[in-house]
Amino acid sequence: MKLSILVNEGPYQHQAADTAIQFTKAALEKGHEIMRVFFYHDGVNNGTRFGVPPQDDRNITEQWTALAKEHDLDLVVCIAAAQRRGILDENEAKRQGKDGDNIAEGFRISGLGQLIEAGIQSDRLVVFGD
Amino acid sequence: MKLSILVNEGPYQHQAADTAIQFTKAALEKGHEIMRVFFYHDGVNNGTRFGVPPQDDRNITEQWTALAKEHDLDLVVCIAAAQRRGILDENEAKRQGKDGDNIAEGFRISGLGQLIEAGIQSDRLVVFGD
Amino acid sequence: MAMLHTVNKSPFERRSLDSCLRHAVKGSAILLIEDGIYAAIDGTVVAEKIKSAVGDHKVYVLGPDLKARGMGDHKLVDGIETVDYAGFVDLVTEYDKVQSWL
Amino acid sequence: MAMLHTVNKSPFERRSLDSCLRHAVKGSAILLIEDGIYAAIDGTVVAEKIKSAVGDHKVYVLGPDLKARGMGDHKLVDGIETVDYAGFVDLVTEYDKVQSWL
Amino acid sequence: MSEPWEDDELEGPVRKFMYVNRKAPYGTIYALESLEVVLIAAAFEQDVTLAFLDDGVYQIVKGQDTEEIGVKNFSPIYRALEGYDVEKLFVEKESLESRGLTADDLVVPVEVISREQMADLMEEQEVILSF
Amino acid sequence: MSEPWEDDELEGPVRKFMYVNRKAPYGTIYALESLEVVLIAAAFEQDVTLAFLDDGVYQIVKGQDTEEIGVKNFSPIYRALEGYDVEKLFVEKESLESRGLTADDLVVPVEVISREQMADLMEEQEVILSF
Repeated sequence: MKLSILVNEGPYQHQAADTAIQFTKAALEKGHEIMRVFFYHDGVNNGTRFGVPPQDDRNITEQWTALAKEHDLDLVVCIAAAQRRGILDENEAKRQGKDGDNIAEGFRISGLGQLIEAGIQSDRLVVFGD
Repeated sequence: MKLSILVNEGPYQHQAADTAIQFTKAALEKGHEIMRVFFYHDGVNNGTRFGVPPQDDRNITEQWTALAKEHDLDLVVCIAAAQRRGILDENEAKRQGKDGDNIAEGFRISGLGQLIEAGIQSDRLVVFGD
Repeated sequence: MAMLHTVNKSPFERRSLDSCLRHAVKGSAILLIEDGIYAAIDGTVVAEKIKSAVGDHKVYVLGPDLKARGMGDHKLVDGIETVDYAGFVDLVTEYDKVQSWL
Repeated sequence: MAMLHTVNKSPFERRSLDSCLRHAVKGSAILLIEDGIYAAIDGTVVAEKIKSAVGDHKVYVLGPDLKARGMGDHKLVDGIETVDYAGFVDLVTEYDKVQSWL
Repeated sequence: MSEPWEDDELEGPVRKFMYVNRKAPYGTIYALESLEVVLIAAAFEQDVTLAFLDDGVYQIVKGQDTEEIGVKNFSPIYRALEGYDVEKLFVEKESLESRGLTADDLVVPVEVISREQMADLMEEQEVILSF
Repeated sequence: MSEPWEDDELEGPVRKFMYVNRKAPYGTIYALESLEVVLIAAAFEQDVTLAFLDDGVYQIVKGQDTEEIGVKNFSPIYRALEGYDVEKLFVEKESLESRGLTADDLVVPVEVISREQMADLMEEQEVILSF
């Protein structure tokens, strides 16, 4: 089956991102297709490469990046939510006149239309949030 | 009187930062001293200079920076919480081997001891969170 | 003076007001802010909570948060006083300490 | 198949389980995850909520979240089934759609 | 609000989308960012329903004035939804009543339905977005 | 855990600090990051009290095993608090009972007190930190 995932909360602060990762792994193991993982609200903070969690704990962003690499996942950070919260890729940094960017490998920034598209084209959309 | 402020939530996602700003302004107008504003948990996200909120809404980070300039405020971002969430200054970026930083003007990164110190040396510590 | 308690959660969704009321000793003050202001409105199914508190506590509500939510002209529970941010600061300095029921 | 509802909030602190139970039509399923798992434990003052739901709904609880919170060996309300993440995925695909009571 | 890289000529059937609003405005951002999704979604010409229940009914209360809290007042945007052909706004009667509110207190015309009707309406949907 | 730039030779009187823990672990980070503050605070030799009430009592429940959720289990750290001279751990009786728990279910020895005693204890503090 074709599934999409919506993540509404930032990493560490709330378990939503962890649950989404475990769910995504389990779905892939069962042979389902993950069409897209969309990051909205503070969920966009999953996509920063600047995080350095303590070494005895998980690194949520790296887990997403690894999953994306292994399974060719489409990790989409909402552009409007990302602008509010300071998640930038190179293009956005240029457009906004910022002196650097912080997006992590495997994530891309795009519009809310990508969420609606996921809702239309997936068999199920599962929301993880607070 | 000498007051300190603790901000536990990120900007926009929760009203805590807005309330803290309005409270801080009102306290300064009344002639109180704000010894320190400490940012913990997702509150550290108040301190990114990469945010670009819509032009018809407030810019919370710029409000903090302006307050800090005008009143010589001490805006302290917790180092442990900032590491988890990807808020870096130049020093931290170097220490962590990251290729850039994102801290906003007027904020500094330091340890949790700064929060305890604020609790000891202020007449009141006011907590804004979720 | 005793403690100032702040509550910033909707009384319809969270239990933090209940917990605050069960721990606030007589003579302490309660200030409703952010989504907590809905507890101050009369004529709701939760209004009884604050009504029972008004006798033992000074109860305040933050006017800017009332107005923002379109509740500025709704009737408040009798005995609740509206303050602005300056009034919030005054409460913080008048009472010995502040507890935020997050 | 009808809807799968997920609840991830503590029933002691939030009302989202209440709201879910009032809107879940007969035959729909309820999965308790994250802090929502405390609702599945027997012998608490909120256990009655889930007991009243078990007749009309299949009720599931996420085992990994139970174990994480030290609740793995506590007695569950009768009729609740424990699933792992693979079981969560199966529920999502077995039911027509999912509603998260955030 | 749409950006050039957003392609709203999507393949796929028209689906029943419901946006479930259960949270008060301003205390958290969910109400505003939910509304932003609805505005974008309108361009996709799906079958869109907005549900307001629990504290979500507070999102559309009249007379919001956010000047003193320094936050943007987004309640006027609900009145613009009609222009985007988003016309199915349902409010739960029990949620209104328990808060001492009536349909007259709201910024937009809505259909007030019972909790039971709301439950049935949810059951009819294909995609449910809750924030 | 202390860093070289942290100066724990502070001027000022010993103050009564209370850390109020009211939230369940893992669902949100507050329990863990509250504990991290307590560990740092121990170096400042203040009069520290930890209060566990409401869902906060779940933080110190025995037998936590987080392997399957992929999150660090921090409950053993509570047992280390004694070594930092943090010895005043108070748990509210009513919070335990309503959750079907007793002091035997907890990872650390605590003093179980009534809600009324908890309220009085809060009133005695000088600085109250809630997360």
